[in-house]
Amino acid sequence: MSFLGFGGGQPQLSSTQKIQAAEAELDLITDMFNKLVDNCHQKCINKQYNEGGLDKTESNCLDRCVAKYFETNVKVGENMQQFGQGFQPGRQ
Amino acid sequence: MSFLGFGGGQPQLSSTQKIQAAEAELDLITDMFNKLVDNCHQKCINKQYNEGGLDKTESNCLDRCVAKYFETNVKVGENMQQFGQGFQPGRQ
Amino acid sequence: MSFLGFGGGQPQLSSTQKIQAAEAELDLITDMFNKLVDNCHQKCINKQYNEGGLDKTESNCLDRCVAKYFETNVKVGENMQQFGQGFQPGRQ
Amino acid sequence: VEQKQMKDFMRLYSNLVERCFSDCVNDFTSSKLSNKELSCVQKCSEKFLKHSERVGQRFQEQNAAMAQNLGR
Amino acid sequence: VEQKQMKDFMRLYSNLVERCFSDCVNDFTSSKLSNKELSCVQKCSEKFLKHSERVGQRFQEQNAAMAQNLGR
Amino acid sequence: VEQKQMKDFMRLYSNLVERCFSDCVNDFTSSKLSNKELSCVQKCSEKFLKHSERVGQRFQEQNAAMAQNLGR
Repeated sequence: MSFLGFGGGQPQLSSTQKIQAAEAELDLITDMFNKLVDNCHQKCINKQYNEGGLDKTESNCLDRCVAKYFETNVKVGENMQQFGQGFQPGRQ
Repeated sequence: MSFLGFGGGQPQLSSTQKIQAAEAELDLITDMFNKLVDNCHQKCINKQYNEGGLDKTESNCLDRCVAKYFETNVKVGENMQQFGQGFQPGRQ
Repeated sequence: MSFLGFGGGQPQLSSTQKIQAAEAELDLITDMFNKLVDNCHQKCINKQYNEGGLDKTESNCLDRCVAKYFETNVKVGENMQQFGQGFQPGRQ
Repeated sequence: VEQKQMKDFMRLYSNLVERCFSDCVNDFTSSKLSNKELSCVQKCSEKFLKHSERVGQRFQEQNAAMAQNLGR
Repeated sequence: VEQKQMKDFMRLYSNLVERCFSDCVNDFTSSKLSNKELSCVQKCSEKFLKHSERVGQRFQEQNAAMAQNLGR
Repeated sequence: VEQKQMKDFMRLYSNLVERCFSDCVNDFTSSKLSNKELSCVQKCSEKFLKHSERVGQRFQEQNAAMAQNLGR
């Protein structure tokens, strides 16, 4: 339950807070998975639909697409930590 | 409450489960309706906005768009049943 | 809590209803903010990403984009009140 | 259910603003809507409401027809 | 969790319909799907399911690898 | 409210990843980000955060101005 490496600096959460954090993390993972499916479909899948199977080019593209999405995810996390100390997106 | 023909093979759900299934189905219908509105807007509506009313071409297009969306919905359901026996989208 | 000017004609809501209305309004504001971020990004931000900062053109564009989004929001609200008396989007 | 209607209405409203802003507003040299943009937003929102209404009617008809086919 | 799976399945279903409709159906001179559109919808949905399955497998592998790197 | 902030943060994060992946990563002959892609992702995320911050500030100002006009 530390998919993004969060949680390290929060030693004394109550069990309710832990459950809420776990739920929020699961929602994030689901959300990320759905975005991954959409993005890699857009970048890798031939929209002609001449056949129902994945061809070699599409399969390879998908594997690399997932790998690069994860790497992007890690990099963005690092950038946010560096850049965003105390950052507020300005919401009410 | 059997919009998609689900439910036929589930004879012994508790009433709580029935309510949850009904809520899930209502959410799906709402979601599908919103997607229908978006898709048919994109396919049928002239974005010049020279007038506020729907002209004949747009109205006809919308009626057929909804009919085809439903037919697509049924076909996809049939395909999923044929193809997807035991299919898991791979989520955790 | 009357962001859209709603609420004026509803003198006798229970406190539960008031809380629900406030929550619905907060969700709407969050939703609108997220759409604002997306729309103004699309209209104002140079996707070449030659630099990490906002240049003068982008900053000016963003300020005007937010102002015009709010004005559009007000106009649409007025149109809906004029046009949509008794209007039903046709959902079940 | 009332709360759901409220949510649906707000979603419709928010989608309407987004769509008409996206389709009608493209000049950011001023912070005020031009007359051309104003007119576009007005027609766009009127058209979108009529659009939603028509799609909603057809949706209910199709839904009813499908329910009948399923024999309930 | 069961309810969550139900919701995930329905979301998959709804996304699948939208994607294949959007990619395959573009002729609105008739209110019935043409044979060409039907064939496209069928291949599109088969391909989308295989696509989701493959992305899901890779996702789990990457997730597991990342968990190991974090030393848990 | 704290839970809401958490959710908002996660949504921002997830949108940021999607946007910068979509705009910066287009070569799938390798499974590692190239230096060019890495640099793009970095600038894209920095720019997106500054963008959100500025839009957020203007949003609050407009919201406050609107509240005042409504006379509350």
